[in-house]
Amino acid sequence: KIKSSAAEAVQAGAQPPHPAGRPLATPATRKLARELGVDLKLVPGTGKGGRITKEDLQLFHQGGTSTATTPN
Amino acid sequence: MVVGDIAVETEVVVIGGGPGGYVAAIRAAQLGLDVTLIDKDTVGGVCLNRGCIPSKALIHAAKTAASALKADHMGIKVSGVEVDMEQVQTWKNGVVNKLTGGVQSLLKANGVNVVSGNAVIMADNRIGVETSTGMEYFKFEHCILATGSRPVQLPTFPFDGEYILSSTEALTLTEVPPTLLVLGGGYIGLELGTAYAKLGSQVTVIEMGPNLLPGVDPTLVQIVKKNLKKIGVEILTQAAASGYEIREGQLHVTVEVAGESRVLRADKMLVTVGRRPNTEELGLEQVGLAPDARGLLETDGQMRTKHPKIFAIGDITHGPLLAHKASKEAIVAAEAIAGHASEMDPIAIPAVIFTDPEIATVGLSEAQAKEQGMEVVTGKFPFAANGRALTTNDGDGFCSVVAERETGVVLGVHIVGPDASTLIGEATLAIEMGATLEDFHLTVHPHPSLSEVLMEAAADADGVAVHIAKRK
Amino acid sequence: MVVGDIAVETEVVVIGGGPGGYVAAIRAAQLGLDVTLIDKDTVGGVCLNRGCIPSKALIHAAKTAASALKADHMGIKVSGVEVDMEQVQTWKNGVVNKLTGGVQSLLKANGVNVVSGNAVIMADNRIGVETSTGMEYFKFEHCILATGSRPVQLPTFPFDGEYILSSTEALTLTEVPPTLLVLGGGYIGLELGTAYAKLGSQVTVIEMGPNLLPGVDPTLVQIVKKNLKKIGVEILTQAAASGYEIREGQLHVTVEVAGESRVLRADKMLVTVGRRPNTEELGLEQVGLAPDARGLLETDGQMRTKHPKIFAIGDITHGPLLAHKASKEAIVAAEAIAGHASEMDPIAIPAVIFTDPEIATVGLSEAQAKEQGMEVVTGKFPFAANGRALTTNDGDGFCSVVAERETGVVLGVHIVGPDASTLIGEATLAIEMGATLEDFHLTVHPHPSLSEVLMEAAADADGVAVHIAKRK
Ligand SMILES: Cc1cc2nc3c(=O)[nH]c(=O)nc-3n(C[C@H](O)[C@H](O)[C@H](O)COP(=O)(O)OP(=O)(O)OC[C@H]3O[C@@H](n4cnc5c(N)ncnc54)[C@H](O)[C@@H]3O)c2cc1C
Ligand SMILES: Cc1cc2nc3c(=O)[nH]c(=O)nc-3n(C[C@H](O)[C@H](O)[C@H](O)COP(=O)(O)OP(=O)(O)OC[C@H]3O[C@@H](n4cnc5c(N)ncnc54)[C@H](O)[C@@H]3O)c2cc1C
Repeated sequence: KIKSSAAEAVQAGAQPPHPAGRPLATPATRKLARELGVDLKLVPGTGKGGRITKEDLQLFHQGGTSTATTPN
Repeated sequence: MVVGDIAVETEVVVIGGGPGGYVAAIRAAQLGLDVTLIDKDTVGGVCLNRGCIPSKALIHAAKTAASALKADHMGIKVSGVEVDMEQVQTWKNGVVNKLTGGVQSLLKANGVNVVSGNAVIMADNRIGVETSTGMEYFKFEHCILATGSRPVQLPTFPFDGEYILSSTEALTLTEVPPTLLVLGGGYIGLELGTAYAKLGSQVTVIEMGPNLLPGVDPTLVQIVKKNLKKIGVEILTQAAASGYEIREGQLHVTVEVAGESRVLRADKMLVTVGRRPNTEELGLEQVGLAPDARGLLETDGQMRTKHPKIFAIGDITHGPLLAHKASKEAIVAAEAIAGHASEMDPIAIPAVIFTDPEIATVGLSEAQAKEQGMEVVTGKFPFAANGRALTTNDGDGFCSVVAERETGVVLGVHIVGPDASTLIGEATLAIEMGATLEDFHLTVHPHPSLSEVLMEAAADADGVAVHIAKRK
Repeated sequence: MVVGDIAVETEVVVIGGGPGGYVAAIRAAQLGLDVTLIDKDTVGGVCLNRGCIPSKALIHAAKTAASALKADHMGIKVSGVEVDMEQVQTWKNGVVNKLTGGVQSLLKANGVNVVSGNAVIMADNRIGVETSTGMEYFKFEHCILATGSRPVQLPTFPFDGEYILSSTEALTLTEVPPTLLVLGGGYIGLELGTAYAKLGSQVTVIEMGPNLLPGVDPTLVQIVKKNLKKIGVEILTQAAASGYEIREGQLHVTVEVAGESRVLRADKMLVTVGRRPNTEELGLEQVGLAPDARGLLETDGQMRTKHPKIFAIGDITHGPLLAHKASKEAIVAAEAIAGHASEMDPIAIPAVIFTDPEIATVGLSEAQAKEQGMEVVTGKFPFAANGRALTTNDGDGFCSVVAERETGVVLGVHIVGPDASTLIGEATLAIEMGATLEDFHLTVHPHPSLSEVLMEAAADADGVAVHIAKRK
């Protein structure tokens, strides 16, 4: 379920909603993004209010958009 | 130890052992780096020796005296409250020593080489330290500057340690001055002014601006102001002190208030009009670094200055002059040097003012959020409707929450009231976690507890508060 | 009002106006339902009238007296402290009345019809209420039962209001008993025992089990026990009181301790050996509901009993006897009746014990997590290394954190120390948000503040604590 909504957001080319003009992610997720070298602004968040979960980030990092867009 | 111009090699040298420097040194050592920490004074810096800690100890002693005196209506009749200021100092020093001693042991346990002396940068990879036994030199791969700040001295009111005091001196008085003027109604002045008022001084605060605590939301300050008046503090705003004389052992300070000139007499005057970063005599020019007009150093998100090997943290960098901001920057700098992808990325750095009651804020105010073009909702809850606050005789103040209208994402929390310093931790975590109003108020908070105010304020913003009537 | 057997129609009837019932009534009314709330006593229930609130008020008054006396070493010398127990009661009653008055206004503001009287279920859709002016009947669509609990009475020590007291009576004493026995070392007994010890009673606690506060982690209890002894409380564990006599106006209680029989003399004995749900005389049999052996009603996740129209919340349902658990269930039940998809889904319900220092826990202990087959890491931080705790003369206790090893997800937080009741709010939010240890310690916590212990304990679990030496 997480996968499909992330996928949809990417597929639609939707800009993930970023409240307060920033990607919404917890400190640990932000740390992981830096370690993976991923710009969180590009990661679609599936959590409430567009929150980017660690899973969203890992999914984005592993597959980039192509695997993530595999419809299921 | 190598004396002369042969330099001791160290991977990281940290100049300044305050909450910036000592934390940087410990973290760098934990990460396997060979670290030398230099301070010309006791480790712990301003914070532990003449800032956060001693001020909070005095504030607590003063509060204890004041609460004892006002417990009558609770049925606790306390007689003969006397302040033994020398004993207060002894206790306070004990607290300070326990904490600085703790920092010393931690530095040792982590294998940090601590050197006592005044450090000056000599070259790209080299500093000199003036120690009690002569100069020592260190060759470093990376340097972290954490030299902190000192009280601003006014030319018209130079600190003399007897009549005109800086915060440092005000923290070490062994007698309570019968009358005390406080020049500058910022947080340091109000914290110490409140403490001395409760210890028995007749205190007058002189503030240039129209409001106490400039920069803090006036609705929060209002509650503190009410309490200051209750304990007999006189407040002069839009008031400028222009000079003084000493006559018969008393200060006569000339103050212009509302176009009128008044002479205030007092035993002592505490001047708290700001702090100045210690960046002047550090040899920065040797490595091509120049502080800005305010004396601050520019850094990137990893606390690196324009010089790739030199980092700066704490009060000498931009941002609020706060110990926890210094410590966070310290961790980032140490980790960056160790090659980690750390960054100074906090969304929200809380700020606490230990007045009576405490003020604590984190994140955006309603006005700031609107300025950033956001649509917001707000919620509010008074401590007077909180069971825990009433049972502890502490029902003054309120908590307000600002959230983004569409998503409910919490943007800011602002508290004036009992233990605001503790409550703001939860609010900060909420903001960092990207919590929404619902996350806040669907979380069960213990009853009776002060933290219920956060839940209720969030529920109020969402229109579902149980414990206050809906606003029309 | 309709008297006789013509029934007033109401969409929702709530029986019991405690933190379960009154919250359910308000939330249901907020959701547009027509609500009648029935209580035979003052609204606010046990919690506001004879539980949480009055106990915390007494505890605070007692703490104020005790702190005044121990402020000497801080330089605050007090020559005498006198307890005027009548005035303590007057103040305490004032706090209670303020809060129950607040609840009354809220009920009114939300349009809840409040009826005073004893309610009995008569049929599937009908209750009868014995009011001061006769029986009244209500026809309902949904009913929420929130009748709470009462102190368990021992046949050998029946409450007499003079010598053998329940918690209710112990909360209303207008004189401090010179000697007080507390039978039952659970949280209610210890909270009140501590309060009276500080107010001047010579207190002895008699506990059957091997430990005070059965069910609470002994490492937390240890700190409280040490402090109880410090204030002169005698603790008898594995002790059984078997009977008593009154001689010359004093209790002589026979207690078997360690195979030996002792007679303890005292002025009063507080019996706090448990609470019993009020489900017996409610007419439950009229609607086919039968409480279990402990008197509790089974519910689903929306607090619906086996009867589709009848909900039960608070102390009469399974789970801890806590006011905030009752209030949460209240909101769920009211929303379920209004057709919302609400559910009693908290991952973690905090529990607080207002001993000295306070104990507060939320989530899983290390042992519980392991029993559930999880691999865990733990971290710990002492208040003795927390600057704020030391400046407030309150360095006893510690905070421990339990997290899942692989993910770092925080599973539990356990605190004994100053303001644990406030701190546990942040811990609860962390667990509800699914926070990891990193989220906790990467979040900037204000300095000096008690909330730093949470950050440091989490950092310790992650092996990156700055303020304690790494465990080998
Ligand atoms: C009265 C008062 C109360 C305060 N209360 C609070 C509070 O409650 N909360 C809060 O967050 N902040 C508080 N602050 C602010 C806080 O103390 C500072 O923000 C904090 O100490 C800054 O830390 P730092 O590491 O940057 O520098 P500092 O703590 O200033 O430490 C700098 C250290 O560097 C050393 N040093 C400087 N130059 C050299 C040199 N050339 N060679 C060798 N050593 C050198 C100094 O001896 C000093 O030890 C308070 C400040 C004051 C004055
Ligand atoms: C000394 C003490 C201290 C406590 N401290 C705490 C604490 O710090 N924190 C905490 O969370 N919990 C505490 N508790 C527990 C807390 O008080 C209860 O968990 C809570 O009150 C339960 O709420 P409730 O709504 O289920 O029932 P109650 O609060 O028991 O309310 C039930 C109400 O129903 C009414 N009622 C019962 N039967 C009928 C009937 N047939 N008709 C009409 N009305 C009826 C009663 O008059 C009463 O008002 C404490 C309890 C005690 C005794």
